[in-house]
Amino acid sequence: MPMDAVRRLVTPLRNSPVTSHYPESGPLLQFATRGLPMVDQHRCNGEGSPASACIRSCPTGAILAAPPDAASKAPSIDAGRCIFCAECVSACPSSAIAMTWRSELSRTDRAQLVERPVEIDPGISASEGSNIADHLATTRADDERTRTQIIGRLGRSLHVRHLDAGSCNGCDWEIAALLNPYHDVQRLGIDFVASPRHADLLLVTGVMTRNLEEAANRTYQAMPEPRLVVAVGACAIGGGVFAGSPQTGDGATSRLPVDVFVPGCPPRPEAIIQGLLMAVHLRGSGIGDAAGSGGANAGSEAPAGPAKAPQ
Amino acid sequence: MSEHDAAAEVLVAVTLREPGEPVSATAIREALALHLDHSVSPTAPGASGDLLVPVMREELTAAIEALLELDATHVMLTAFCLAGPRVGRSPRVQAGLAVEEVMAVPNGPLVRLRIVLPADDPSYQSITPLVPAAQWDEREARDLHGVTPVGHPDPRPLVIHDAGTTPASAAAPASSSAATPASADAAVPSPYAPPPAAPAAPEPTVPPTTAPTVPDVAPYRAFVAHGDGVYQLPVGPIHAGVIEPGHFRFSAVGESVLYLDARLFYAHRGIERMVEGRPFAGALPVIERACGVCTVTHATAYSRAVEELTGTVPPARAQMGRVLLAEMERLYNHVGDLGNICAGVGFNYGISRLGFQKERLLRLNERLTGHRYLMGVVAPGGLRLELDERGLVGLGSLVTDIEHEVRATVRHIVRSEGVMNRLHTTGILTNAEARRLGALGVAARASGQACDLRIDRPTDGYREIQVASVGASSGDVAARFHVRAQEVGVSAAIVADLAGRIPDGEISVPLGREPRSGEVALAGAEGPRGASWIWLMAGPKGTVARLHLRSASFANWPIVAAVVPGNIVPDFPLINKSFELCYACTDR
Amino acid sequence: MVGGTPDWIGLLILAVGAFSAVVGVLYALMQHDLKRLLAYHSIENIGIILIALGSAILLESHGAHELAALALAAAIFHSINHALFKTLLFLGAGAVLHATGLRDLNHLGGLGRRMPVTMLAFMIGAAAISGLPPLNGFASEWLTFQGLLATAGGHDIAPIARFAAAGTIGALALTTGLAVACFVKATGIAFLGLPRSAAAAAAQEVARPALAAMAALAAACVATGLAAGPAFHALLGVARVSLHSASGPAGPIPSTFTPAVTAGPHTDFAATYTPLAVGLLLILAVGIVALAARYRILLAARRVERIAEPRRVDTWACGIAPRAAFQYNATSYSKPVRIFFRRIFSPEREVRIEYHPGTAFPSSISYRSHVTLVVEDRIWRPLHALSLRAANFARKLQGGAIQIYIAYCVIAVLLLLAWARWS
Amino acid sequence: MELTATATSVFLIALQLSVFVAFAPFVAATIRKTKARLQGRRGPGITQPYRDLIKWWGKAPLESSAAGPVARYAPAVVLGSIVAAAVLVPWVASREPLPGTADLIVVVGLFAAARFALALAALDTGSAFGGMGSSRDVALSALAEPGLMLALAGTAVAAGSSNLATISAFGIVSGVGLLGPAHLLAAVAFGIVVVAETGHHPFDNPDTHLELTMVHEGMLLESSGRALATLLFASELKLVVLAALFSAAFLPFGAATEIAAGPIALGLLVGLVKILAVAQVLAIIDSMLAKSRFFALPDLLGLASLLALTGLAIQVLLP
Repeated sequence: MPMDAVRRLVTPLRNSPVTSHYPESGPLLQFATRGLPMVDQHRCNGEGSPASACIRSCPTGAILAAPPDAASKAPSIDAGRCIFCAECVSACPSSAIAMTWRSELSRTDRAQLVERPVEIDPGISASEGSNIADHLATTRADDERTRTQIIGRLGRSLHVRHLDAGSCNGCDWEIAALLNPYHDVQRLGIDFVASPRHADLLLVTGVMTRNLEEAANRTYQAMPEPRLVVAVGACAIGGGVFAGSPQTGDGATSRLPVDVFVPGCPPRPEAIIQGLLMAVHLRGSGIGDAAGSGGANAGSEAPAGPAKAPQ
Repeated sequence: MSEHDAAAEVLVAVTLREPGEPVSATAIREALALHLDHSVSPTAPGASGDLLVPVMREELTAAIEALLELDATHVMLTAFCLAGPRVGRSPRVQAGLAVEEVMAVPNGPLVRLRIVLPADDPSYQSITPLVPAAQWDEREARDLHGVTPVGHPDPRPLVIHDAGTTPASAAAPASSSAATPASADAAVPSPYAPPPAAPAAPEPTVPPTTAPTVPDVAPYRAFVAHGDGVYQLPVGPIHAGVIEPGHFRFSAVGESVLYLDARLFYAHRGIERMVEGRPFAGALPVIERACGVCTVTHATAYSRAVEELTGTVPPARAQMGRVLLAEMERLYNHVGDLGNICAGVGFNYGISRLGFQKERLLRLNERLTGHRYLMGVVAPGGLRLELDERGLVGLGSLVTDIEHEVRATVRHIVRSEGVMNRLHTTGILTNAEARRLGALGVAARASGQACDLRIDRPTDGYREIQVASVGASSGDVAARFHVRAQEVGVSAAIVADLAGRIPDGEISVPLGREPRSGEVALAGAEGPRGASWIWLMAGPKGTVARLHLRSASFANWPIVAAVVPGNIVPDFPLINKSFELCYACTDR
Repeated sequence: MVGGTPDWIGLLILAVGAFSAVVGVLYALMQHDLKRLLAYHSIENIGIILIALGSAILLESHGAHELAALALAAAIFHSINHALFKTLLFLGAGAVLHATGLRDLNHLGGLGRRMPVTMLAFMIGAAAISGLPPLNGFASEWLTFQGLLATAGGHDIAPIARFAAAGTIGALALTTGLAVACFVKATGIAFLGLPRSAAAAAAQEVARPALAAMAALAAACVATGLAAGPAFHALLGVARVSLHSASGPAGPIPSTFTPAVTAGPHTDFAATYTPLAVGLLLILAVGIVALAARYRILLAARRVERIAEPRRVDTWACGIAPRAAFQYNATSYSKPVRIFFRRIFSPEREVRIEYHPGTAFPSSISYRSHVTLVVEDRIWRPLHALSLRAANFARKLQGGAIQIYIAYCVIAVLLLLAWARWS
Repeated sequence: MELTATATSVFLIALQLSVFVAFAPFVAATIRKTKARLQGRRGPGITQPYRDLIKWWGKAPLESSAAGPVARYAPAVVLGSIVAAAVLVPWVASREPLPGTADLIVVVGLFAAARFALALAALDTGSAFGGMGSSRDVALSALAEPGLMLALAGTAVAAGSSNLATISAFGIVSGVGLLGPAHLLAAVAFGIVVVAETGHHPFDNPDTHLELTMVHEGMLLESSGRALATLLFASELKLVVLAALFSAAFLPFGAATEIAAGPIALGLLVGLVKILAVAQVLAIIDSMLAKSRFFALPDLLGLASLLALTGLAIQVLLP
């Protein structure tokens, strides 16, 4: 028995940690990973009207028709609502929509979550695959730039309180996965705490059901300033598939001042880490630092018009 | 001590149950006729082989007593609106609210006892005294549909928390908003209309199924014990860990728990109402997200209900694919749950090792379907997306490897005296209680109840494979731990077996006939937490008229609350984690 | 009585003292009636005094006169201290009774807000009786420990006596640990948190004379604690004289006594405790930390929020409104100890559940518990009655003039001194 | 001469206190790091506790609605008591840092004072979890007390004084002869008590997020900002002081016996190594054991008392 215990103890010491190096390295994706869909504006024959097949196919209304005066009629995709189901890909008659691997989509501004259709030079677009690859290359470079910036600002400690405001449990489990040996967010100075008194950041998942409004407000009030709110998942950003139910609000934004939005259904763990690091970055630059008030609301331009939490 | 002995000693193998004598519909009808004053109208089996028995509202308890004599068990109770002339087969059915109590006769069909309630008095004699497992079903039906179970021992609101204090807006008629999800963004008009219909003016497809009146209930008060030195310990709805919302009010003296009153439904999103009026395919993303970690279970149950209504038979590849996905779902859930039990006793070795194995399983899920929680794959008619070939290659050996790791970790845990000391005799659910309260899944199997839909009522690919049944008798946390550990082995073996031999061919077929409006199908699927059932009533033009999702967690939650008294406060998280129920699919 | 007494009497007194101390504090922990709780603590403290007395007898009978005098002085010192802080605590309990009409801790709570002076005085008394440095209770318990250590370490002392002293160290340590538990309970449940009854919520501070009496006794506890050296020195003289009369000449009175309490440097056991130094150190350390926290003078954050007063928010109750019923009460607070020592208490509980007719659903649950005071019934009933009478007597004194308290203290001290001198 | 003695005392106090204060979060960090590595993950960086403390120190204060002055000032009393204990324990040198005070009973008393203040503060907030943690903590500590006192009494009886400096010096003079069965039994007993008092497995789970199972952290749930930083630092410092107490009483080897640069430097180095060793043992225990059933803990603490008493019995009964 004791030998057993000793063996159990030294095994991990013999091997190097299984922990990932995100964000220094990229996320661990699979070939099949469903990321944010992308619209190729040249392939799109679309009249861009609400009657377009893609717009009708989307279960969450994440595909937005182009404004009437826009040059291109191709629709935009709202990452804040997308549930990555690929329904639009199969619905598009002209194969203008494709799934990508992009999953790290956090933004501090709700409006920035809307992805415009991609400008792809028709001359190059010999094959669908190369277009996507090109686009991916540029967006990944963007993501990596953000990541390195963020690492520069880190070097602080971030304590996170999770608030389930009526989620399907998926986001919660991905958040729980942040603590497993592979993701291990403690290595980044991030830790989860039991009491809101100890927390700097409220990690909200779910649609904000009516039954939880009071509890959510109490949780936010119980946190000391400066405090941040990060909305995780489509439900928390705008209600996701549950938007419009009479029993729910439209996400965390309907009750709390959200600083960072993390799209996904659920977001992959790396995407949540990206969102948390973005929040650390905010703290470093002082955006979330307004004492005594609900904190500056970086997401105030969001279409849904998030309400300030009542004080 | 050999490698497996420690784990095996508490296990009472109940493999290869004797298949009992099949009970025919005729036998059930005869049994019912003995208890009822009039003969039971001969109803043909429904789309899913179930038996619809309309009974008078005064006769419901008598009918249930008759079924209980056949060892029938409670499956669900649901209420719905019988508007329109074409509903049901019984001529006596006119309009108003109806309640259906669904019971499962062992080796026989499911029996749906339907009573119709007059619009001016939507009440009936509560069946909870007779069938304690129906306690929450009846309260939910009252909250959401306004049917009053007279004589229910616990008349407090369940789902609508502010019922009795403010007018419940859920009970207000809102058919248009239920038929199409209101868009949060004015820039996107009607984002999700039925494909064939004109998107502009959605016709009011079905009338609202909710009652027009506010249920007559008093404001909620926690049930607490009284006495000298008793204090109330409130836990939740916002829990300290990364846990879903639910409120537990302990009546305790120091560390000893006298009573536990669980208040759930904080995450009630009104899913059942939302999908009313949607086309079958359109309801799927919502049903799938009733719970983020039982997605395959719920999607499969729903898809099977739709397939039975429409007479669709999914292709062989889809049927086997569903089995594969269901077992993957069970695997990652069980491995994660084993790790969570370790977290309940603070055993770091188990937490980290099993946490990593779960992460590997989620990675395999993503390789296979592009989604770590397997969402968006199972759909009515088969599968929506092809299983990734690169994911299938080597899946068997990877899963086997993970299973070896898990088994080695479990072996260490079982040998760790400090851990097992905490698991043994904690949170005992006796066999009798499990049966009385209608326990399901691992909780039931660890208390000596053999119940597993994969074996009892196999569907899809399960008809073609042999699923070994495991169980234990002690009903404590240790028993649930062992049952899970064993089931990981069973599931891994199924995945390893199937991964290489999924039949080629189509992954889906178009839906068959259009069901008659008012037709009902029942379908269940055995998920990681037990059997989840979908009760689906068709509306016109292939839409959902009314859907009821009875998840395994819904059935098991009252049992957790019943098991805790007599234990000490710090053992509650451990007991809770040994049941490991979802709040989301309970609350919906 | 002390000098020339055979070993077995010393051992007996030691055993009775250890037993009395542990049982007294354990039973005190089980009480949620404030006065009964304090009464049981008298049993505990008598036990501590007996322990010191026992070690004095053992030391004396083996010729360690100087250490015996120390132990005897410890006994006298502790009885004086006990008189001080116990009177203070009874006064506090009386004030609570006067203000609320309640003695049951389970119905008190939150009194500190409305009775701040009483709380402060009671808290000082509680800290003193719990043996926390630098108060007087610690000083006499320190000396008692020294007596025991000297007995256990004395080379000329019979092994059985040394072992008994060693065991008693454990018992005394357990007693002080449990006393901390008991007085955190008594103070915390009565004065802190939210009021558990309307009467507690409506409490008013007691009249000035009573406050003055409590303040004087609290000051006395602090002063005796800090001036334990001189006080002990004086008592040591008394003890020496008492021993001398019984067993021949004692050693010369050492001139090396400083404000420190020193366990004689003339034998093979020596130790020093300087209450003033420890007190000053404590005040300095606490003060610096408190000031640093108040003005955030250390490691100030880059951008300090200018918030003068802390923001007040509801106590965190997992997302719902906090209520008084959510708080731990006295019964619950000592429940772990009750279960740890279930063999001694043989606790019984009765959970009566009424069900809805014909179902297994409870309609009401009521709880009653009972601790069988086995030891009390068989052994301590007389003593118990005595201390209860003392409690009642003290209660009669509560609202009165300060002279009575002082008289009470003086009488107690005189009696003890007389006992030490002539017994 | 008098002046030199005072200067030496001041120097020793300053050195010891500053090392303890600067070092305490580092010790906590090594525990976390070792635990992370034993779980096969990278874990937080070694500076993390410092960053956490500075962060919390700088946050806006919150006060619970039920709380009053006790909750507000208790953190200072808690940390102040531990700091006072830190000053008293001889560590670098086997000499009293503050003359006439380095008494083991005083050190134990100061720990009790810290516990008293913290337990009261937890009740002041009116939170169920505060009361629960407080109740558990005082009950466990009460049972730990006999083991603690008996273990230390063994060394005191051997050295002929309850003065820690005397005990430490006696240990150094005795050399290997010190390590008899009585001493080892007492050391093991004291080790169990250290585990209990610092809230490690199997007594408490320092990593748990489950408020129902908490002992020490339960009392901290209502604290925020500076109060939280103070209390967390106090518990980190307490571990260091207990480790120093362990080293003074049971493993005094390496401490300076004379006041000179060389021995002091050596004493410092050896002292740090000993504290780190104690911390690593705690980390390994945390990784190997589960948190025990609450009502099984008295058995363990009773065992500690019994071991210590046996040690003492060997000492007094066998010549």
